[in-house]
Amino acid sequence: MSSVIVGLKRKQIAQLIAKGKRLDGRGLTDYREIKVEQGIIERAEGSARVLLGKTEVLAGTKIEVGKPFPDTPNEGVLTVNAELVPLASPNFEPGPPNENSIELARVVDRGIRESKTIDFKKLCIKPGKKVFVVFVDVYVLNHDGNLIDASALAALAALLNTKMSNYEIEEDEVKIKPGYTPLTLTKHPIAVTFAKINDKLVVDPWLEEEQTMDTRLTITVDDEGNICAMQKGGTGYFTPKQVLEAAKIAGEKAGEIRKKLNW
Amino acid sequence: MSSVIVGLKRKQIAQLIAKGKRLDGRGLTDYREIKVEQGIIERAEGSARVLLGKTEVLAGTKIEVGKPFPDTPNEGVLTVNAELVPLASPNFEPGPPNENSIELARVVDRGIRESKTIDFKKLCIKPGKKVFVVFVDVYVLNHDGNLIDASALAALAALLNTKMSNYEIEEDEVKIKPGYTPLTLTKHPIAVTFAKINDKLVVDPWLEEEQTMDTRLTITVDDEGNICAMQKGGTGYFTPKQVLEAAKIAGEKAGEIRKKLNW
Amino acid sequence: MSSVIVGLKRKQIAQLIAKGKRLDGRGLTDYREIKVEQGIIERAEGSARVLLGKTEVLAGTKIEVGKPFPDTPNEGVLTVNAELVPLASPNFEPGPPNENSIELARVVDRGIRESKTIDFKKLCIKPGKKVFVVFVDVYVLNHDGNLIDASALAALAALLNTKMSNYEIEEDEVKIKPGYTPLTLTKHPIAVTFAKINDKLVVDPWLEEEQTMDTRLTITVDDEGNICAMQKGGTGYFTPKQVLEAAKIAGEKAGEIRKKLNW
Amino acid sequence: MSRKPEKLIDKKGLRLDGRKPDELRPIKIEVGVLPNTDGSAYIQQGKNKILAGVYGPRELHPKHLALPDRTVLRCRYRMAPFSVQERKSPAPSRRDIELSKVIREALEPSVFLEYYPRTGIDIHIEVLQADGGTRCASITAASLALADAGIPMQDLVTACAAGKVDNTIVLDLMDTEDKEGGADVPVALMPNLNAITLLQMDGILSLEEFEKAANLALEGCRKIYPMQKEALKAKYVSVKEVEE
Amino acid sequence: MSRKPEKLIDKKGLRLDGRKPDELRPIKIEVGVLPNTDGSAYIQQGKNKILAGVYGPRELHPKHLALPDRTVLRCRYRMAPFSVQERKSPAPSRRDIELSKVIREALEPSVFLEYYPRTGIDIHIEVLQADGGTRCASITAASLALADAGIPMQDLVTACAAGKVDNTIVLDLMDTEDKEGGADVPVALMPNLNAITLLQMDGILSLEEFEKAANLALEGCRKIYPMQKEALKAKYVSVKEVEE
Amino acid sequence: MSRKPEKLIDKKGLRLDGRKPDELRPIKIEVGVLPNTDGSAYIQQGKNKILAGVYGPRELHPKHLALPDRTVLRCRYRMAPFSVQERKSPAPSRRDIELSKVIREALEPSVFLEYYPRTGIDIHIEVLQADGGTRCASITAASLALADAGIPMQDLVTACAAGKVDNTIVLDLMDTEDKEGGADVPVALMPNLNAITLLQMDGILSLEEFEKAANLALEGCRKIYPMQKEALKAKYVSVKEVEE
Repeated sequence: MSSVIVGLKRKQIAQLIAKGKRLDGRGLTDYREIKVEQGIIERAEGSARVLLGKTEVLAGTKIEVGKPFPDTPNEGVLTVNAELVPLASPNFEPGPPNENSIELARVVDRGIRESKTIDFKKLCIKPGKKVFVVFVDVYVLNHDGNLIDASALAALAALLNTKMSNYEIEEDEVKIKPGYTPLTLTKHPIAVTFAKINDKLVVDPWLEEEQTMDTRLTITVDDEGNICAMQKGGTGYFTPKQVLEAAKIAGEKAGEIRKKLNW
Repeated sequence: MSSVIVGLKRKQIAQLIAKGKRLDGRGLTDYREIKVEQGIIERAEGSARVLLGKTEVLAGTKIEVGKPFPDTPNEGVLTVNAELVPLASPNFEPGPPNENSIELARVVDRGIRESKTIDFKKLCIKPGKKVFVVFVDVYVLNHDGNLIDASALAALAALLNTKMSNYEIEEDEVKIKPGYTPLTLTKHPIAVTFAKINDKLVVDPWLEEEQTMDTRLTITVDDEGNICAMQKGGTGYFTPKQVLEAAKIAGEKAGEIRKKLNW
Repeated sequence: MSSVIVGLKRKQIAQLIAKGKRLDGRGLTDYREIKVEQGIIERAEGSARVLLGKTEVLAGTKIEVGKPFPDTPNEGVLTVNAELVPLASPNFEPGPPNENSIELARVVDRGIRESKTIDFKKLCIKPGKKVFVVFVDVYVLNHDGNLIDASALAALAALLNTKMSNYEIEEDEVKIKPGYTPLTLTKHPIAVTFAKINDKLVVDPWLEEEQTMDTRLTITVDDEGNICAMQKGGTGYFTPKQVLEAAKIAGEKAGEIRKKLNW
Repeated sequence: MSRKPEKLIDKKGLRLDGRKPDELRPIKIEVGVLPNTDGSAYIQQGKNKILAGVYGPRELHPKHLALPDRTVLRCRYRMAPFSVQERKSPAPSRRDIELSKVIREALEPSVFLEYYPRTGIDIHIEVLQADGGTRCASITAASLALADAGIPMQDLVTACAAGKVDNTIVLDLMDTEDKEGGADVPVALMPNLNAITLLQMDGILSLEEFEKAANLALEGCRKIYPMQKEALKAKYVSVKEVEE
Repeated sequence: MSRKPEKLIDKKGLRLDGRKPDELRPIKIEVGVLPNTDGSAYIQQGKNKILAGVYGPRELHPKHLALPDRTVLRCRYRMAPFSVQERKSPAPSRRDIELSKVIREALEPSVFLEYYPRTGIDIHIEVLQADGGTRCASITAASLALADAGIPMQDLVTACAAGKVDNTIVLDLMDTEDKEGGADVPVALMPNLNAITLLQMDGILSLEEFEKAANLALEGCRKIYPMQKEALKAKYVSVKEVEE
Repeated sequence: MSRKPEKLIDKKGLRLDGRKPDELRPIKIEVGVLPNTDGSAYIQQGKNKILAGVYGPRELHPKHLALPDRTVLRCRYRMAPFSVQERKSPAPSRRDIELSKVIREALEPSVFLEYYPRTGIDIHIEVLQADGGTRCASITAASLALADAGIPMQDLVTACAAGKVDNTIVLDLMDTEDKEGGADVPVALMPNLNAITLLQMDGILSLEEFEKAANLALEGCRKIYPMQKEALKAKYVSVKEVEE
């Protein structure tokens, strides 16, 4: 978009928001439609495709044998990686992960890790030597705004869909046995992202709102309504009051989404 | 060369080929002179220098202890790498392998691998844990066209020249013993490359022909006349009839080369 | 600096040197003031900060368990790395090590290694399998000339300050025990760098002298006055007579520095 | 961790998935699936799931790559980390780089490059799930993505492999057949021009077997071609319906 | 190899290093410490030892990154290999890259970017020793380095974390508290504008706990702010003294 | 896997390969061996086998590296993976990068850089087999490649090492002597100008030993210099013969 058009759009979006309205008809704290489809990649241990409006994210999990971190020798490892696939936007360049895809992966990672969704102790094979590594690969297929919430949903849905091969330990080697056991998750952390536009907060910004927003705040909330991760992004600021307001709304929105998805 | 000169050269070459002739006097299915010199790099387990006309390729082999691939735990590993050394052409840029050197290495690799030239089972030390890795490094020293055929010849000649140190296994460790044993090869796959110029096929294109050709086809043939690898390259196309014609000629040419080299 | 100013500065420096004087008042073989502060990074096994005039270098050591080199299975490993931190000069670009930081690290490394300052045999845990790796990381914080001498001093001072955790070997694993033992060093190699300006040698060139010098020579000398490393740098040349003159002065200067620092 | 099957063709002459030797896997093609690209297509062929998208013709970055007399076609083939049995590192493998090259060279003969001098066209292919024959399915999809982007072409490019499995020449090998079988011959064709734009082979085939396999692969291409055209038509019909 | 402490808060309500829950670690700030930069600052906060330096506004390389209407702020946060328990590889980690981004975004709202179109400002941060809370201490120092470089700003940016340790909300977590504790909330503030420019969180906090922690962190920022101004003044007084 | 020899000098004062202490290894030099370069040379010194080639003066890429008042000399030293005992990774090692730098700096004083402003000269060195002293043999060959390319120079650069082995100062160390010996002093010289353009040293030498070794190395250079000139002449004689 040319900068003139962006300027006009920004004005239009801001004026609407001042009246409590949005360009696509939503209320300020309404999410776009959420669709979750699980198990669509049979080769993966778990997978899910999430549509958040037109934003589309595919996540797949793989479980491999690896080494624990030196400071947590009795725990399995979680590795979240995000790819901003060039197909998803003309602005996504091919190449190694940049600061945007790294931030996306790390925010999704923290939501899962800090909420203690996965019992990492159960993923230990031989303390200090061998553990299971859970890879979650987030593939952004269409970018229409709010990649964090869509990616966090896709990652969680893929983990909920994950089945590990049964195994036994023989002479310190992992031998695969027939059958599968689902990965047990104890929590369902939901990321809720706010955009600040013209000093007002809106939930689940879509692409045109993101292009005009001042700044962004993501709050991840667990099943008990506790906050387990936050991330401010963008070059603007929030007042302390706005942060607390957002934290309260995030709890409500996370509950609604969890209920809607039966999680 | 300026594009005007390329245009003139292209016309000249095409006119000659239409008459069944070539700029350097060869017939359409004639190879340039082939010279093979083996064992010139004493530090390498095997080595060979191949001259195909003025095209010059040096190949060296190294054998090291490594890990097998997970899907072939009882087999040694072959790794072919090709370097388009900047000395060989002003158009070769220094830097990590690009698509041309990777394609070259992989076509040479497939010819050796698919023809089952090497008995990989014999290179297993401890199944799933330790095997011998055969490195073939192809070093292009002068580029005067048809790097694939020259490189495939150099790689094969270096393998034929390869001697492994004798060894015994002590407590899962490889201990070197005095003496050497030649690597046994069961096949002699020969790559035969065609250029299509003005809808005619010529064998073993040299640099000026490559600069004017529409497209390229390599067919690798084993001692029984079986095809074990093919690779079309370049942005043109072949008719099905041309492909079959090329396959037939490739068998004849491979036989001639094998005979000439006493392989 | 513009090239005109550089030209004027060069002339001024050269004229002074012809008279045996330097822009900052030093004699031709005088060092700037040397300050060494050890133990300032508590997280490191050893550390030191060196000021050579305004040139400032911080070095820290870390000791980890690693693998020996194949040709020295009974010896620990020394790894010297140098970072030309962008803070130190507007001319230092962020990014992976370039030829200047690699040369700096390797000259510092050779001085320590070749003088046999560290008894690497004592750092072997299990021959061929496990040894201690001594990392020396040289961090250049302010560049005002003669980075080699300052870095060599900082690396040596950090090594002299290094304490290893006590340990015992249990089932081939290193178990940390309470307490520390200092790393024993047997030598104190000192690097002495000369700049050749207008066919005269000056010791410890500072930044403005480096910008105008023809070439550079570093001579590292051990406690017995033996030479253990040399490195000519820059695009000029030395006469054989100048080299021998420098070697003699280097021995004297190294002795003075060692005495001053009580090493 | 999958065990190797003992036989790839059963007594009735049928393959592991019940197909006859000359039978294609079920194919589903959809055009115009990615709203942010200039053209796109999705293909399912067996368990292969592949997206192809096109940007351009557009300004080239970096600019010095631009050519005065034609557009520059670039192609990037990648596999998602979860698309295969062992997780694939997201960094491009040597195989990714070779396949990007041969796919580009398979598509380039179909495009009128000289229509858009000084520009670039980028083809991005993402293999979401791999099941043997991804390069062929990628070409089939990518050619449709080019068409969907409105790039002028002489013909669509259609691709299919044939090969040898338990001494039988078979069409459209799936993953196990590819890995355990005796040979694989991927072919790309501009059907109207009878022009082969991709041809590779690995395994061992006699001259006769090769001829049979190549012909079978070409036949496969000719079977897929109408499905491509159908998918293209479906998109424009649905667009028209929306517009009306 | 350090053993984990059993309790992070003792019976008297004091922390491992003897601090009260709402107490900052000792802080030492110095401005103008790096002669070759345009502006610089050094901070010690507990055992954190961090240098920040600024170059610019200056010409941007590569040039095509320049913007017609404002300066481009870049930020590079790195940790020295010897700054942490296990040697850190000098190559940038994913954490380094994320922190460089959030630190830049924490500082950018304070800078009048439009004063210097077509230029760039580079902020380099080197963590020489890390002891928990490096991103906050880095912001505190980097904002001073910008001021020292004479970059026009609306306010200084001051940063501090609060968190939860043994069920107590505490200020300015040190390394062990950060690793073994229950939550960490780093916050950056432009104190005069009451504007939060960095906010992250990990761990588990109820809404009430979060509110308490956020307020404590903001209080921490307001305690550090005068130290920043003091350090800035000290430099200019000493410069003046030198000049006189 | 080679075993270490017990003695490097035998009772008769001869070395492992039968040489006297001040004896060079057999040297074979050929000029003009690579048809696609602007100048080239091949050297065998003992078992060292090294190719050097030159492109230029030519336009520099990227252009912003060009200098208004002189040519830019670049040098790239690499070892073939099969050139050494343990296979060398094709990626440049830190040693490769240091050697590229010191070789360039050894050659640069000989070239009239100001003759070709805004251009670049690229020197590529490929070590096909390494046997100790590759940097010196590379300089000897590269200087001839520059001459063969017609680059105007004040003098050829000739290089040779001396060192200490079993307490004897010896000339032109081969691999085993280099690895097991006590010191190595590689030197490059412009013989007509008596100008030392490369000087490195590792090992332990007293001042007297160093002086002796340095003088021996310079003597070695002066022995190789006529061989260089001979090789250059041989090429132009043979060219002339061809032309006649």
